[in-house]
Amino acid sequence: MTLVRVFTAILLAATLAACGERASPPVVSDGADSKAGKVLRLTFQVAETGFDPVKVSDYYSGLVISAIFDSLLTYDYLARPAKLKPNIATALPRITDDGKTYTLTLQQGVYFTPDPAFKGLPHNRRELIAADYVYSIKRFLDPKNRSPYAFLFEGKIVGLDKLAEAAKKSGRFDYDAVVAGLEAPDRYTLRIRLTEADFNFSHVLAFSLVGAVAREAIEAYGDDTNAHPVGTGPYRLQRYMPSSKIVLEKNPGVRDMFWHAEPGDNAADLQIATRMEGKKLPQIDRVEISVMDEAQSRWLAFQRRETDIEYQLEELAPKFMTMDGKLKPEYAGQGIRMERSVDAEIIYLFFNTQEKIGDKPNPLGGFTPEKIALRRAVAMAYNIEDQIKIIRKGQAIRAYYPIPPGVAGHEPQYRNSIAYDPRLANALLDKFGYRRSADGYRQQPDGKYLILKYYSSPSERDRQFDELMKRSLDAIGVRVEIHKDRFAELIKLANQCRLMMKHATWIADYPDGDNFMQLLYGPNTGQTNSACYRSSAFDARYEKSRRMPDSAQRNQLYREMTRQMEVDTAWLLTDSRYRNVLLQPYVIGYKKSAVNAAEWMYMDIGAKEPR
Amino acid sequence: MSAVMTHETSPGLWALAWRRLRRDRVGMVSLVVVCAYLVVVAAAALGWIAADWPREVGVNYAPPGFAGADAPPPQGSLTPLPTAAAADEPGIVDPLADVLAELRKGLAAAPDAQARAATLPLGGDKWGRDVLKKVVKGTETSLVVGMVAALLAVLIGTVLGAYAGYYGGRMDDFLNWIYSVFTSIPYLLLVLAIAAVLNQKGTLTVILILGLTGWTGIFRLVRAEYLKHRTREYVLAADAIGTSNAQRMFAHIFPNVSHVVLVQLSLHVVLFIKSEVILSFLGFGVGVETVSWGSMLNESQSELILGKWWQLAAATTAMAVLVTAFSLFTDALRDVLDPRLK
Amino acid sequence: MTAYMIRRLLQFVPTLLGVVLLVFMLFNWIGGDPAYLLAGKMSNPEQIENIRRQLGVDQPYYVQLWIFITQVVTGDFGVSWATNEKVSTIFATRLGPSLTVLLPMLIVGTLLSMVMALLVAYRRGSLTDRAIMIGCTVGQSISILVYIIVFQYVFAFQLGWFPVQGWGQDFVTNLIKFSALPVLVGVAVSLAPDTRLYRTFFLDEINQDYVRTARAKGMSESRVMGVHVLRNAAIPIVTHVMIQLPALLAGAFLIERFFSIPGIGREVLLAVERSDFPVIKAVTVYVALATLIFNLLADILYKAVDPRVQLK
Amino acid sequence: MTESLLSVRNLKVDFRLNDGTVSQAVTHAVRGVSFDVPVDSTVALVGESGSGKSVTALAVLGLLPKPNARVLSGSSIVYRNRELLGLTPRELTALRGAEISMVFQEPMSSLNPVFSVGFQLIEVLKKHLGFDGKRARARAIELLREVGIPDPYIRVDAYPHQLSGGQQQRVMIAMAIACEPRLLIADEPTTALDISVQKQILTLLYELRQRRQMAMLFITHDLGLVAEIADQVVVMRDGEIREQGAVTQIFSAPQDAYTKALLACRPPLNRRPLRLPVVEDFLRGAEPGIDTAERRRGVRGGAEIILEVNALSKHFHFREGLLRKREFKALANASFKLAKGKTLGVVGESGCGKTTLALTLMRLTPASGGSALFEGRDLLSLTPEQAMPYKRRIQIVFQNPYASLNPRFTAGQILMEPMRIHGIGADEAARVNISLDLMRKVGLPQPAFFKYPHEFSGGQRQRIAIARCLTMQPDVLICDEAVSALDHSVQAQLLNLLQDLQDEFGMSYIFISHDLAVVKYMSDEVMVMKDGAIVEMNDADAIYANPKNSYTKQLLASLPGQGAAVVGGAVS
Repeated sequence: MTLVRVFTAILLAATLAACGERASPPVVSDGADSKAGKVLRLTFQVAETGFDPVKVSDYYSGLVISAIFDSLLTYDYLARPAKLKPNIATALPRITDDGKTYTLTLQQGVYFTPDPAFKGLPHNRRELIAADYVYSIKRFLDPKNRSPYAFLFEGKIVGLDKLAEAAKKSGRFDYDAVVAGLEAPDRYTLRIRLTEADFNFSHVLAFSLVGAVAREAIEAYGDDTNAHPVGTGPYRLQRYMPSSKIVLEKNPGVRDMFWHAEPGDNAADLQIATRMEGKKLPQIDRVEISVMDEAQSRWLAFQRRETDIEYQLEELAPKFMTMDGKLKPEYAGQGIRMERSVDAEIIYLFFNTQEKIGDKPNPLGGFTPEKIALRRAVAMAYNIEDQIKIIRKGQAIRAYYPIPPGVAGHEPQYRNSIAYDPRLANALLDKFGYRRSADGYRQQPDGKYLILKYYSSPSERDRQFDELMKRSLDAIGVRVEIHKDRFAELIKLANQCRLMMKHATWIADYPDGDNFMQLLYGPNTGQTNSACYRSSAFDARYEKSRRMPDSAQRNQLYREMTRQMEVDTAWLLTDSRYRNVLLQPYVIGYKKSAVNAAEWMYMDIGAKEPR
Repeated sequence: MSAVMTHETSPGLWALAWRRLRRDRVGMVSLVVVCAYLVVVAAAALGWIAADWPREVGVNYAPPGFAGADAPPPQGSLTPLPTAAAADEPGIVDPLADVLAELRKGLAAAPDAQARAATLPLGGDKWGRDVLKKVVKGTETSLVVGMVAALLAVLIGTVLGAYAGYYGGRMDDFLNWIYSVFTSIPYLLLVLAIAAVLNQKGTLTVILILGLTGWTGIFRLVRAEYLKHRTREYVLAADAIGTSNAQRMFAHIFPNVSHVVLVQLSLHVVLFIKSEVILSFLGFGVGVETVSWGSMLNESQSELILGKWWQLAAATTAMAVLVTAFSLFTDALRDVLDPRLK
Repeated sequence: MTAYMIRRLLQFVPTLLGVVLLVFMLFNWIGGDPAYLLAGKMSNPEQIENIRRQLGVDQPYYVQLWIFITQVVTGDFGVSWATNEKVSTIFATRLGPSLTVLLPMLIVGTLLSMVMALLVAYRRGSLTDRAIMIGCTVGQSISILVYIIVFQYVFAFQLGWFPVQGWGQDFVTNLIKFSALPVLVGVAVSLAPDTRLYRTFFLDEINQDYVRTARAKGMSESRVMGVHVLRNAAIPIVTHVMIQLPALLAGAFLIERFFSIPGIGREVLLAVERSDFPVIKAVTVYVALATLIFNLLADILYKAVDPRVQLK
Repeated sequence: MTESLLSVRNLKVDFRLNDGTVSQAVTHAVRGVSFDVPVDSTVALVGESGSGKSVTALAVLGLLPKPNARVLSGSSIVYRNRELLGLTPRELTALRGAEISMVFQEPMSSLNPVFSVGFQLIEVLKKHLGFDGKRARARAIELLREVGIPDPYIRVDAYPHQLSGGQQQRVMIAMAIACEPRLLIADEPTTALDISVQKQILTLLYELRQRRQMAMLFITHDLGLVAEIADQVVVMRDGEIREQGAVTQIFSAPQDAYTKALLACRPPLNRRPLRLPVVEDFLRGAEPGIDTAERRRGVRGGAEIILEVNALSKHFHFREGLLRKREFKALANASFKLAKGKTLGVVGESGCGKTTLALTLMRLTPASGGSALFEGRDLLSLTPEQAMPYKRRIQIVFQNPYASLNPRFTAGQILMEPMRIHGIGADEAARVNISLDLMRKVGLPQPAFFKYPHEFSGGQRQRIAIARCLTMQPDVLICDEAVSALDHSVQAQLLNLLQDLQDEFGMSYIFISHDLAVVKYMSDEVMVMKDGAIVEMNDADAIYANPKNSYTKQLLASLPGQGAAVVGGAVS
């Protein structure tokens, strides 16, 4: 009798497991599985959140979105630094009115993937028109969507903010209202008028989340748009088990696209170009993505050829790489290839420069010489080399400049003015009166207890940073307290300027230096400026730079701003990580995208030889 | 008058239990092992051994001595760019420039870096710290965490269980309600929630998390014991002679359920030592100023696949030996304290 | 019986209310504010305020609590803050994978440890008994983390007997292919403590008078152990297993995480990392409810296997 | 003597006192026992606890607990010319239940609680007689009818807990006789049962034996029972046989001093000697002559009343259904008066409310109604503070000597505690003196002061419990089955002690017991209880001589020796 119950329980589980998948777009009824064709299997190390472009902000959701939706512009696959290229637009925007008006013309004959939302239309599908972009951009400012990327458009487009304001009051966003700065004068023309000159707005239009969604689909799926992306891009979502499995299949009605890119002056680029040039896109029929949290699992899976491409195995790098960044011969011998690039990101240690944290004095904040000296000493004592060598396992490069490689405004030859020198740091602290008390730790010059608070999240990785921080500061006799909190809580505290010291990472939203320099802009305190750094010298230069296109003058300003930040020691720039992408021998055409976009549509799978 | 009597010492139940334990070979061996650990813990707590565990004495990931040294890695590929003076950008002044220049001049040439050992007895961790010393220090932390948390849990569970079981009625309903609320919430969420509430404060937090979430089993057992004992004739007899409730609860009943409490204490020490590992995995382990078996196992998670197995092996062995001995000792304790043997 | 059920179900109310209060306090009052996380990389106070309004966290606590209670009553916890997925869908979809691993683990583990326990209990005091018991103690003393790391490394990677991790689409693949190693780990971890526990259950029964009666009747040893003792010892074992299940639901997070099984435990970790309060609330309430229901089921099952028990 | 069915020769059994450790003290439980069980007769194995009688019985069937017990070489148990010691397990199982079967003391725990009685019966029939299911079931029903279970068609599917204790024992007997064994071993089959049921079971066994012509080995501690059922008697003590012989011989002309003592130490029903003879008297060789002096019992009118109980009730509530509560009246409207310096006996079967009465009077459980006037004050309506001075005036001695003393306290601590609470004795030294004095009075040696309860025998523990009460110099002492758990020889000592103390201190006793003989011996007045109510109350001699209530009559009829062929119990 007990057994009967047990079997009932198993049956129940089976039923549940069968219902375990979320309903995929119901139109997909053909045996897509049987004629899967070329399949690319890969992993995400962090669970995605969903595929509604205005509702997500995480890297991995962004990748999938970039494969399903089309933005107006895109970047050349191979060219570095990143080079803008038309996508749905027939050409790059016409910028008139001194950088205030952007006009684009759309390709004709691009269709959304068939979906029941288009009921009544032939083949259940509809052509993409300029009004779709108007709608899609408006959605970013709809308060109900609480879009993490609203800032891309906030305060930028004439009349749009007023509409958002009205929506906040009425509780309903009026999508039918006419916005002066966002018009579709005809079916295929889009005209955007900006509130002030911005020569970088094209990057926004190339941003993968600024893809066209169809109003019918959005309204049809209501709260569930995250699971029902309906786009025009090369892929569509075929099967979706949230936080576990995402399967994309080739959009059967994809517009004609052919592989073309501008290879750089290197063998790898040239080889890709030779193998791919002119091929019809996409070549890969199916992309299967599994979410795997643990690096050990991902590495084991790749090695057993359960995955074709492995994006990030930072802490396991020594397993397959030699110290000088090459794939170990035993793997290279199997034909496995490694594509190494530096991510468009910076990692930095920020110091809270405000004199008070909450209502308590901040021993680290302020701009008097002894406060700067303390920050400088911490910066000089922090052992970046160990961070790179031991925590990153060598998989990072030193960051000297706030703008990382591959992003417009990066200065490869820039020389930093703060070097690792704990002995000098000690001497500096002695000089400014941070005397050591009986227990060997230093006091503040006024004799008060000195204790620095370093914040991190409760992960094993962050524990290593904690250890390094403690080692570094112990070396100069500064007592540090490690505070742990959940990620969400840390963000909140950062925005409230309540973190004294923390590592932070900024990954490029678009490959332009402005995206990085704004992190130190005074008025961005409470938003992205976690150091709460306010320097009139910096701010004046930043404001000036915003009105400039990418140019030598702007770069000069950036250099000065960087130096100013160093002098005030608001940050210690530490590193930018390498991305060591591992490829099975038969994977063709991979090059790390310059921005956060999926490369799958540009790639191909060759013949698989037996191992 | 009592002075007239020859004071024959008569073995109490505890003494009898000890006699029985003395005859239990496995139990005695376990006890000796546990005591040896306690000695190590005491020595570490007093700073006699492993006080310098944070010192980086070996090369990074120095292998254990018996495994032989690794080939020295090629010299660092990181060649930092030379530093620049701030003044090379117009209009930017470093207020510390003069001071620094002066100090720099005063500093003698950097002394040579101390040579680091290529191997260590049980290997080294990523910073080159001695795994042997870490294990010793970790033993201290883990055992202290386990014991103090077990004491806390036992204290909470026993007091609440005694009140619930002894008084019954409303008091029992109320305490049982708290119990069922605590046991209904998934343990993982309870731990994460309490961890979030307590905020990270190191070892004490770990103890509090374990103690505040781990008392429920003890509560249930102690309550059942009190329910059983409160109707026993010796308690009725104590009532009949006019003892107070508190006297009956603690002077009369408690000694008779103390063997249950003692066994639970011992069980929970083991349980909490193991739970500490999971807490570490969740990021709520001890702080960086100290080291525990949990933090070591957690570190070694990614090391194993790199072939650096020694930290995992050392922590696992140290833990397995103690926990095994402690469990066997608990078994022996349970046997010798079994009231059926009276 | 019906009256008993009704009364027991009524008793759920105060317990659930307690759970609701505690969870609300722990996570809402003192816990994190997800608005900043959801606001993305560049958030201004206005946006934060908008998000807080959208989520309803700007409301007074008593209103939020009332909403929570309404949610518990209606069973509709709304949508996840992080993914906008319906919370009920999340729970429903994660339950299947969790159970696909947990049930085989529980069944195989229980059967195995029962057999082991019966054997050692029968040979109690012998060398085999002592050796197995000490072996169990040693096995029990190794952290589950070590089991997972080592098993995954050895069985999946070195020997290649199992896939390292993953989850497929159909039940059979999941059960046979992807659940095998997690189940093995789970069984390995639970075997030692369960054998020890069940052995005491068996020993308790072996010394009972009815065993002597059965022997006096001329029953063979195998019948004495396999029928008379087993049936009686099965009672605490069944209860033990039943009560374990809801706790395992969220408690198998380590296994789910390492083997990438999209189950409840992993979802809980994710939700906590994302401060996804609706999911946390729902999981807590559902698991609490499951705990209560399974306790009730255990009692009813208890009655089914033990005729002495009267449910009053 | 006729042909011997079973003959035990020189049986020696050692027990290892096992607590899971290596080397242990060995007790010689049976030290060379020899006796025969002839065909078609009953042999009674009589002895007090620890005499080795049950071990002997278990040894016959090879049921001794495996790891601890060892039958020494040289022992022999021959059943129908087959040596039983050394049979293979297979041979043993074929024998058990088929040729030799056994009935145990505790029917409740001896039946498997999770199987129906039918299952347990059918199991035997299938095993030994090879019956198929249908036939076995029919036979099981027949057997149940034979042992006197009403509605056997229905009861065959009942679980043990659904039957009364007597019915459970009948089922055990049915199982034992199912395969027509030649020898039935009955190990204290009636001890755990109520007196009225004891009689029925004895009769059943007697009849079955006669009808089926099987032999019976009847094990008991109660020599009184033996007279009615046995042909041969074997008296055991400390693992040895003291005396064996035909039942008439043992009862009429016992040779062994111990046998004599056993026969004499039970309170006789027809007389009331001042003291009961005890074993020590006999063993010392100083065989006491029949003490002709008798104690006069009874309450004459005008005696001073110390406790007046009026309409005392105690109700318990059980949940039934969703909202209803079922009321169980453990005690209903009990009214009686206790005379100063006299003993009120309370008799009744289990569940009749005797113990509830005691606990309620002691305020150990709250009463549901009624009053108990002590020196004119209602004890039951006092607040705890007000009750404090009265607490010491009424004391109680409980049944189980193993449970009523706190095992963590020494005898001294146990005695000192109440004195401290009630402020008796000027200081600690004075209290120690009082304690030692009382210990001497209850017959405990001085060193006992520092000993723990587990170091005492059952009788000694009851002495400590009595001494504890005496420290408070109570006016009323309730003895709740105070001697029931003790061996008969020890009972006699305790009864003598209680009597001596009453004579010395003039206490009033409420003497609760299920043992009619003991109650009669001890009491001035006797109160008979049934289902929570007092059914009859009168002077002791009056009630025994001339019961009015039908229940009282029924109870008294079950006394051994009342209406049975052989006059036992109080053989003169």
